[in-house]
Amino acid sequence: MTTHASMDDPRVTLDEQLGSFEPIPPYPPRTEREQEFYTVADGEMLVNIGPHHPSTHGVLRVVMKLDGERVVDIDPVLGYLHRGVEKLCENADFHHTISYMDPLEYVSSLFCEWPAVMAYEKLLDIKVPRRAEYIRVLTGELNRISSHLLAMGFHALDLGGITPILYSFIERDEMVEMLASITGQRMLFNYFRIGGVNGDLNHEFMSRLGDWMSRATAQVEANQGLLNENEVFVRRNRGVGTIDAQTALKMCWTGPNLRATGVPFDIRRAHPYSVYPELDFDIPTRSEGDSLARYLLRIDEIKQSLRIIDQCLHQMPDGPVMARVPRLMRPRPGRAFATVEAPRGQYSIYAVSDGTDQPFRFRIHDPSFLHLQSFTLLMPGQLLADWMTINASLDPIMGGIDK
Amino acid sequence: MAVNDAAGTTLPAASGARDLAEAIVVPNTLWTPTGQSATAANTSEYTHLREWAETEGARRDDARWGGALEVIPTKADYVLDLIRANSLWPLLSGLACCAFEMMSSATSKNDIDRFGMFPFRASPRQADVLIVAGTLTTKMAGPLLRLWEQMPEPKWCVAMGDCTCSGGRYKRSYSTIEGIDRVMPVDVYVPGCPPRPEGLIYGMMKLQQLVKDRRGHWPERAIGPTVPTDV
Amino acid sequence: MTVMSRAWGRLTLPGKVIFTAIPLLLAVGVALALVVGILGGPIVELASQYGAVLRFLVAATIILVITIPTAFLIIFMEMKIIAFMNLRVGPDRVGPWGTLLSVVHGLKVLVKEDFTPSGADPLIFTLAPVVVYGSSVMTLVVLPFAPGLFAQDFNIGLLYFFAMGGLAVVGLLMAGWSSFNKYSLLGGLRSAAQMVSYEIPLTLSVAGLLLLAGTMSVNQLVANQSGWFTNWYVFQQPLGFVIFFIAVTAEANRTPFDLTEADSEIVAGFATEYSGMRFGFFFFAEYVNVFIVSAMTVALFFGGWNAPFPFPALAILLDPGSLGIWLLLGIAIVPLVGTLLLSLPFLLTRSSMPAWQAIVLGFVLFNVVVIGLLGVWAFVSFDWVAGLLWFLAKTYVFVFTFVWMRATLPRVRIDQLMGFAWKWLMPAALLNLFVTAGAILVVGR
Amino acid sequence: MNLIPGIGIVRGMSLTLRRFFQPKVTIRYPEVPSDVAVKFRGRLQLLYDENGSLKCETCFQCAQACPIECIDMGGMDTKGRFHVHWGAAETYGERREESALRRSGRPVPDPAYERFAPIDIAAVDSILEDFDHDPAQLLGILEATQAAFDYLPVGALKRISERTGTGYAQIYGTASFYGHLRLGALGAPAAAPSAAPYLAALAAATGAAGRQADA
Repeated sequence: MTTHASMDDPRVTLDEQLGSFEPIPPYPPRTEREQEFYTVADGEMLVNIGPHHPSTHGVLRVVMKLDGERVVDIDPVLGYLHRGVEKLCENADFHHTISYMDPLEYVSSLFCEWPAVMAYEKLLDIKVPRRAEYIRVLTGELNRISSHLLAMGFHALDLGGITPILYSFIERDEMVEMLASITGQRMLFNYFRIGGVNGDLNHEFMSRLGDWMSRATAQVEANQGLLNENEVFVRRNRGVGTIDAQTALKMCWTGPNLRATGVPFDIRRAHPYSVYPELDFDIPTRSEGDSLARYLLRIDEIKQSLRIIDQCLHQMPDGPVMARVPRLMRPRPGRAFATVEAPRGQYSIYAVSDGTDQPFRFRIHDPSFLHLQSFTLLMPGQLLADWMTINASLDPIMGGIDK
Repeated sequence: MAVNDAAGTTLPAASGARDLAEAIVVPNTLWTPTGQSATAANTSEYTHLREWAETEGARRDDARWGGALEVIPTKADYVLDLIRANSLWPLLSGLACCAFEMMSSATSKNDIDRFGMFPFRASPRQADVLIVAGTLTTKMAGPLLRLWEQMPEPKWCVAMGDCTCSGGRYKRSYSTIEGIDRVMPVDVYVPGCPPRPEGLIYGMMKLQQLVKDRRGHWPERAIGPTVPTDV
Repeated sequence: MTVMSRAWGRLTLPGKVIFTAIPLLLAVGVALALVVGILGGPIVELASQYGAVLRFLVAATIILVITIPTAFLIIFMEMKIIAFMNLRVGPDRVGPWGTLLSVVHGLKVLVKEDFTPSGADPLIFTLAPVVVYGSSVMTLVVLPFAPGLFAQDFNIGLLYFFAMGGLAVVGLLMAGWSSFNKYSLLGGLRSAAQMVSYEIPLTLSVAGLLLLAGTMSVNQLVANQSGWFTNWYVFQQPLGFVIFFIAVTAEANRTPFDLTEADSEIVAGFATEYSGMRFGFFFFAEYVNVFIVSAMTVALFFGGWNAPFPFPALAILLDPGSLGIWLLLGIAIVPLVGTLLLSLPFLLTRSSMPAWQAIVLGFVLFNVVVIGLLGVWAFVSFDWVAGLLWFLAKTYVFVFTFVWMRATLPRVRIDQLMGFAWKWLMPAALLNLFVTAGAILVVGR
Repeated sequence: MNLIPGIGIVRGMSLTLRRFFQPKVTIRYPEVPSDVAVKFRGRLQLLYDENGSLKCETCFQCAQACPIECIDMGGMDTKGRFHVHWGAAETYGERREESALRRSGRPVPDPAYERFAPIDIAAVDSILEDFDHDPAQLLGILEATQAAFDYLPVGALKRISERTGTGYAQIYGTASFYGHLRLGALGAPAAAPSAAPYLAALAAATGAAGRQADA
């Protein structure tokens, strides 16, 4: 009997004569977990989903142990998008690192830049002008809406509905073009600067924003009519991937996914930063903790974000958008930790300075990574198709997970 | 596979791995091809499809011109190229950020369906174009190459974004590949970080022209994985 | 010999072709004449003896041929309708309004490389698309398109329809098993489970209708629904129609029951490993199936080729033969007068247009008018033309509905799919059957 | 969820039917110019003044400010004396293997490689020591190397790149820019390199348990 190692995956060997895949690795298993997972009982089979798969939201790979259609065990494999961002940032000076932040959570790029510049401002002890803070909040909330819209669209797409994603993308295209008129790019904005933002609001941005805001609420509501009450959609989401508040906290969940279990934890209120204390908005929560709650909570957050944008436009003071910052940045040796409420949860940066113009250590904390680790809790016992529901409702972005 | 040992050269002995100013060539003992027709077995004979096309084997190769249709004279080839150019189904494979702009090019605002490129096939067996959208890391290179090899001929590859064209902002990282043309042939490069959806549409229109003119990598494509010798 | 070869070499390519073709054609002609002379009599005799067989062969050929344009049309409809519902414009480059794009897709699939994966069972792998496509085409045999326009009228037509429709699952299972791919296997198993579950409510939903009609011949069922549209069975069997429609959606693997090729779950299901024309067969079979189930819904519940109201018996009163010499004069003069009349508006209003262009436009318009008039004449005089038009109109309304559902709905989960069939559809179908039987007992048929 | 089952589906379907008749949002791109924001920065451009001459003064500020150091530029200084260059050094150059494919873990057929001839590194090192490993004196280094080897071997260029921290592309560009530097030997082509030093070095590097050649 000849066995050939498959080309890119040493765990799967192709057994020619039996005509079936032999799941046991060719080498002795390295950990107990690996031994347990790759020992396949009668009637079970291993199915490899990803790294190229329509519903993995990027290049996530999961190996599932299936019994029929029911998932017995699941083994996520990460690292297919590991680009070495932390190491690159430690070799770039402080300004350069901001642009490396953008492609991490690439649908909500501003929220990756934000903690980085906040950390550097702490290191350098810079006070940001209030107008710049308001612009940051305004563009950030716009970016949050576009991110949530995409999350909901992909949720429907993973369940087989092809239209909601296209309606979401219409709104998202409006918003990224709006942001492009102020930042200069559609996705990877590179807009926040240490001590302010890159440019003031301009007429094109304001006209596009006013145009969109005048019909945003109605449009978002109308688009949700496609799914919110749809029996097929609701039945596929209700009670799927349910998690209680204690477990979610233990798994370090944050953001909408945690708030869907009933914990009203939001960095914007819990550890206020920027001008959020001056703004009036609610923290929506839901108590169910299932996929449907996570989906509906994002709609509520969109409504709150619209409120925040409205207030920002009304309360925005005049003034400069950049603080006076030294041309050559050499902060005192020290460490800084900054965190913001990103669309997917708590996004944090930990930066250590050794007195040079480059960060000595640069650490990225991504919320999706922590959400992803609870697959092994949520999945066993569910069906194969539930994986798409759970994955889409957790809404991971692989750029941030693999860094 | 043995490495040629040419005698008669006097060389200073390398004192250690660190001082080695030479390429390390490791004979392939890790992997043997499953079949004799696999890549490694026949690379020495022909290196490019144009040479292969002149052999007897190519005339039996019904994959190229669609079996029975090869008897139709050259005017039919023009029609076939028109057909292929107007029905380029991309593979639904997003790697990173550019994937969103790739999807954006298929959505309502910039509708790539107008050109007949809409059904983003999930299975490589039914796709014509591989749009590599996003940073290609070393870990993903193997699976992506495997996707490319699973696609049936005729097929084309579009490199979308700076990362896939040249490495872009991750060129200096330890874990990325500086341009996918190091691992697979590319027909159209679409620069930008990420390119606008209109940019991708423009690139796809250029690809249509390539298909109609029968340019691109099609006749010049190397058989099997291509490794440039001067990297 | 050398002289001949030199002369041959001097010939151009067309010359060579002609010199080869003429003797060949002569030989073939002589052979044909001989064959016809010897065998012609018996063949004609045989054909007249087995007229039904001949008719069936012709009809089957026509059906096999028309499936391809039907699939092309429905693919185009799907692309365009879904695009419009997504606020897109959809295909607009290839052909007018992109109408040729589906043809281009089909031909592209035809000239793609077509290979068998290394682990697959080549024989079953090759046969599976044929089985799937064949089962779709064979169900078309019992469909009545118009009065007198059907391939075969079985007295168990409906049973045959269900049997042949159920055959598709064999093909899907073959594809799933032989592909040597776990996604394919899952897709094949899903299709088996789905088809087997939905066969039962599907068959039970029409049982009440059969009790009412007392026949299983589809032709007879359609003929029973003539007259006003209140005679359609949908008004006597509304529950039966709903169950039939849902079950038939599942049978045709359409959204929201397209679990067998759920591309966000199991990449392309049973078709994952298929490329080229073998994939094209699956692709076509899906759309032919949409046409078939729409047509069957129309035939069973919406009066088939019957008009929604009794059509007033019109006939062309003018007998062309009675005109005599004026007929010839009319044929000569009417086009001239019509062209001039129809070009008059262009001549009068568009001063920038040259006269010849106006006249050409007028001639084109005249042709359009004449073709329209001929169509109306055919519609009125031949009841199969009217029946075919009514039938196709109703059918494409249902095709539109299927596409509309695909544009709107997400897909259900496999356990919900099975639970829905067994817990809801089957009891409802049984209820429908009992109520119908009771009503027949009380009221009479 | 509603009291009447199916009403949600009906509502969704009525929405799509309404959208079927609504005006479409598609911008037909090649015919209609797309909706690009004025400030959109899509492409790097060198600006020209009204007289048609290049505005760029080679001040390197853009190259220094480029966050990803993608601008690689060269030019003459203001006195017209020195050719100056700005570009990124290879940060992880020493960790890179030659082939991206091989790094991806995928075995590749060996004939695809073309080996460069091995050289005596000690000579290059002494030259570099003379010039203090200073990338600013690259031309002098290259000339001295050519004097030592009679031409510029690839291995020497790689060594210079490794030791001075200058990018290989830059060194190669400099070497190919000047006419008096040559990259190939003048005389007969060099003999085919031997495999033995590689294998010896490999065995030394990977140890006895490493990948062994079956030659």
